[in-house]
Amino acid sequence: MSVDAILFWILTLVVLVSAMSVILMTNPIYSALCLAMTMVGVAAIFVTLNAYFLAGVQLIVYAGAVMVLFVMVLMLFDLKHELQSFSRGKFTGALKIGSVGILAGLIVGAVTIGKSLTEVKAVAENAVVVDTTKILSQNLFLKNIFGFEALGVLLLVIAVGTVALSRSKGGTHARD
Amino acid sequence: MTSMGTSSFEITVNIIKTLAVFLMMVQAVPILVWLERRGSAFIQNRFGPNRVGPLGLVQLLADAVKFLHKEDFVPDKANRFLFYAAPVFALIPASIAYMAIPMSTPLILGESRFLIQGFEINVGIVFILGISSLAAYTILMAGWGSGSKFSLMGAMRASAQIISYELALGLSIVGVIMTYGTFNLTDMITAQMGALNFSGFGYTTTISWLPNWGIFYQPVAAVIFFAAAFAESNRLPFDLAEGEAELVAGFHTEYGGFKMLMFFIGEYGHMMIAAGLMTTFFFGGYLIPYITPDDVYQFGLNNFGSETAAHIFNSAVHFLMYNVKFALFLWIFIHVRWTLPRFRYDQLMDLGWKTMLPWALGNTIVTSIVIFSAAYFSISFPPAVEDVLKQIFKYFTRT
Amino acid sequence: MPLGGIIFITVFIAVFGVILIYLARAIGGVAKRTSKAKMEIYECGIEEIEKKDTKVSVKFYLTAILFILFDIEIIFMYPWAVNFRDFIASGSGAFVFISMMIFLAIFIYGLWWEIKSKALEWD
Amino acid sequence: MLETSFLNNIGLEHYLVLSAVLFSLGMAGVLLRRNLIVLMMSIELMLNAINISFVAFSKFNNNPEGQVMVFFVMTIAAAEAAVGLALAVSIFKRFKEVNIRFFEHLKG
Repeated sequence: MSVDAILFWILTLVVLVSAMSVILMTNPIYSALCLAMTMVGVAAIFVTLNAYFLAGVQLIVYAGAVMVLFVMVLMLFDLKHELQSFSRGKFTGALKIGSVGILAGLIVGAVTIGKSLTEVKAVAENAVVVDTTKILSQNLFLKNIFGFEALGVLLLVIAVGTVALSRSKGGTHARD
Repeated sequence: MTSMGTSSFEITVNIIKTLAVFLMMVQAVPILVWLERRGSAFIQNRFGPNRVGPLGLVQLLADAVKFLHKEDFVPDKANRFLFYAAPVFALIPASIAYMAIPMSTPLILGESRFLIQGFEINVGIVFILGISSLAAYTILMAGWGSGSKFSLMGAMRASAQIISYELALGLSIVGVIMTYGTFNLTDMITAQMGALNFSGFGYTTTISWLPNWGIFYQPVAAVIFFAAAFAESNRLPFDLAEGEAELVAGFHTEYGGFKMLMFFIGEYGHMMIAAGLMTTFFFGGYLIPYITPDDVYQFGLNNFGSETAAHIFNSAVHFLMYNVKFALFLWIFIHVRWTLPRFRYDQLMDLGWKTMLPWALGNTIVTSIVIFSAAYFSISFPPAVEDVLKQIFKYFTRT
Repeated sequence: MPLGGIIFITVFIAVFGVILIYLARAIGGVAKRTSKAKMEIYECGIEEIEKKDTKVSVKFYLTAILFILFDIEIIFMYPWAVNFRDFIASGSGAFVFISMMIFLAIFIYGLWWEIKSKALEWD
Repeated sequence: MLETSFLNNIGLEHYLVLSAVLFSLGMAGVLLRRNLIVLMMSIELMLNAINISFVAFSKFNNNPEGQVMVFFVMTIAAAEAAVGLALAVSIFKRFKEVNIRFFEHLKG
């Protein structure tokens, strides 16, 4: 097996095992730490797809910011003693797992059948490892500039909204 | 993708090299601790450790042996897994991020080319920022895993401080990236070669008695970056994570012995990353001022004869130069720690959010405006004014 | 990017750390003589106070949320900064510059609002 | 022979299957778990799965739009996490409870 293939399988294993742990761990703090591990694994998978800058952003934004916030909130409120972490009912549980399995099977089946039906362009196979950062940047700032500005406004709205939410009556920072 | 080398020789050398960089980093920590203790003693007019060995240098070894003989202790309330995992995890982000910093010119042995750094990454800065932002988990794991409220409070304070200053740190780098136009640290260093020259507005000025270092382009960014790096590595004057008066010792209250030492390695590792990045961004990295690597190589070729020897000489000299600059910044870290008092927590947060963030933002805007207008507009002065300016410039550009 | 090397050294460091801890355990030994007072967490010598919920200021979490939002805005500037000279060289400099200034204006307004509304006030 | 090429030649479909499995795990988390914050983490998992397929398509079709989309998705996800956690914390402050079973009583 080539080194690339070995890396892919190792990363797949890491990502899937830690993602599995996220939903199976009863202690939410362990779940959050496992999810952080998944994020790091996904960043590594981005690297195997030559998306270096996105891998860095994944580390900074997801692993370094969003998951830290999750872990902080869980630790602040110390939700260690969780009485009922999974939903009750064997029948509904089986139904839910079954539906999830069917969904996964459908997608996997579609992908495999689609592979035999269409020929994926083998561009990336022989393409040299290009610096995708510059291409990403050009695409972002020349073609998708409206979305970019809209996200700026969205972030502003969210920043104002969270503060207002925590200030509202019964919020965390309510001014009594 | 797996650019660890093409032949088995290269791969072996690269693996040994990465291990060597890591061990070098771990080895540097006792020396830094010794330097810190001797330095603080010097500043406070005391002796410091001076009994064991010459200048007390063997004191570190004695400390390590003592740490090994401490009994292993876990409080009853602690979460055993996280309590043990946190110190191990403390080593990882700091050392991996440090490995991305280039420390010398590439060493060329025959066909093979070896970089004197752990691994070359073409999005170097983003990688380092991303990896070192994982350090917040160490603190949270240790603080919560100890099961003590002092630890938890210390962890909360430390992580809130780290993430607040990460903003100023990340924003101050934007100006640097704009100046060099790359994420790659090696490219940044090569861009700083030669004499300082400004070009723009239709003029080009060369000041031959100054090296082309980033500090002359981005002085504000350098100050903000260095100050934020202090906060990132939890050093005084920002070591609010361990205010003795209110928090006993911060997130590692319950730790002792070797596990404590591992937190130390992580903390000093962040200090080393900051010093290394400071060198790379603003002070020319491994480059020697006024001399290009080619000059050094020619000098080696003339004196040692063989090309291999010249290449080794080239790398060794630049490695030395890097370490001189690096050690200077580490010393500034230590000096500041023993000369400045600690901030209060609200002052710390105000400084991060209300002072450093706006300044970094201003730096970004000014840099972009200057770069933009330097490329688009050219200024023409009346002949009389231009003569005066030329006289002033002649004063600066004299050799 | 030498992903294999990074994974290798990560695993190596983890193993190294675990070995160090085991070594310290083997040489120093596990705490044998235990008592209730010894195994208690450290509280400056007074007896441990059992409390249902530790009061930690929620300020920390508000800071973390604002950090995320501003962090993303800063990340957005990175691809712009790295390519700014190329944009100027290719003639689209003015467009990109102005659109980034609009973005920065939004950023500054957000920061100003947070400071004005005392969301970043610590007491 | 077939099996070795399946293991060896990592192509688009490998990433897509990985993404699909990851998405299903996230969905299972949303359906099965009762903790509000774990639910939000499962949603993050699903968004990450989608990101993988975006980047994979972007690489194998040589189209950078996919990476730009990932950028946007990450932003939205972070914003969603910020608001969601703000709400969760508000709820926890008021009711001392994060189990969604509890909120079934809120209706009517």
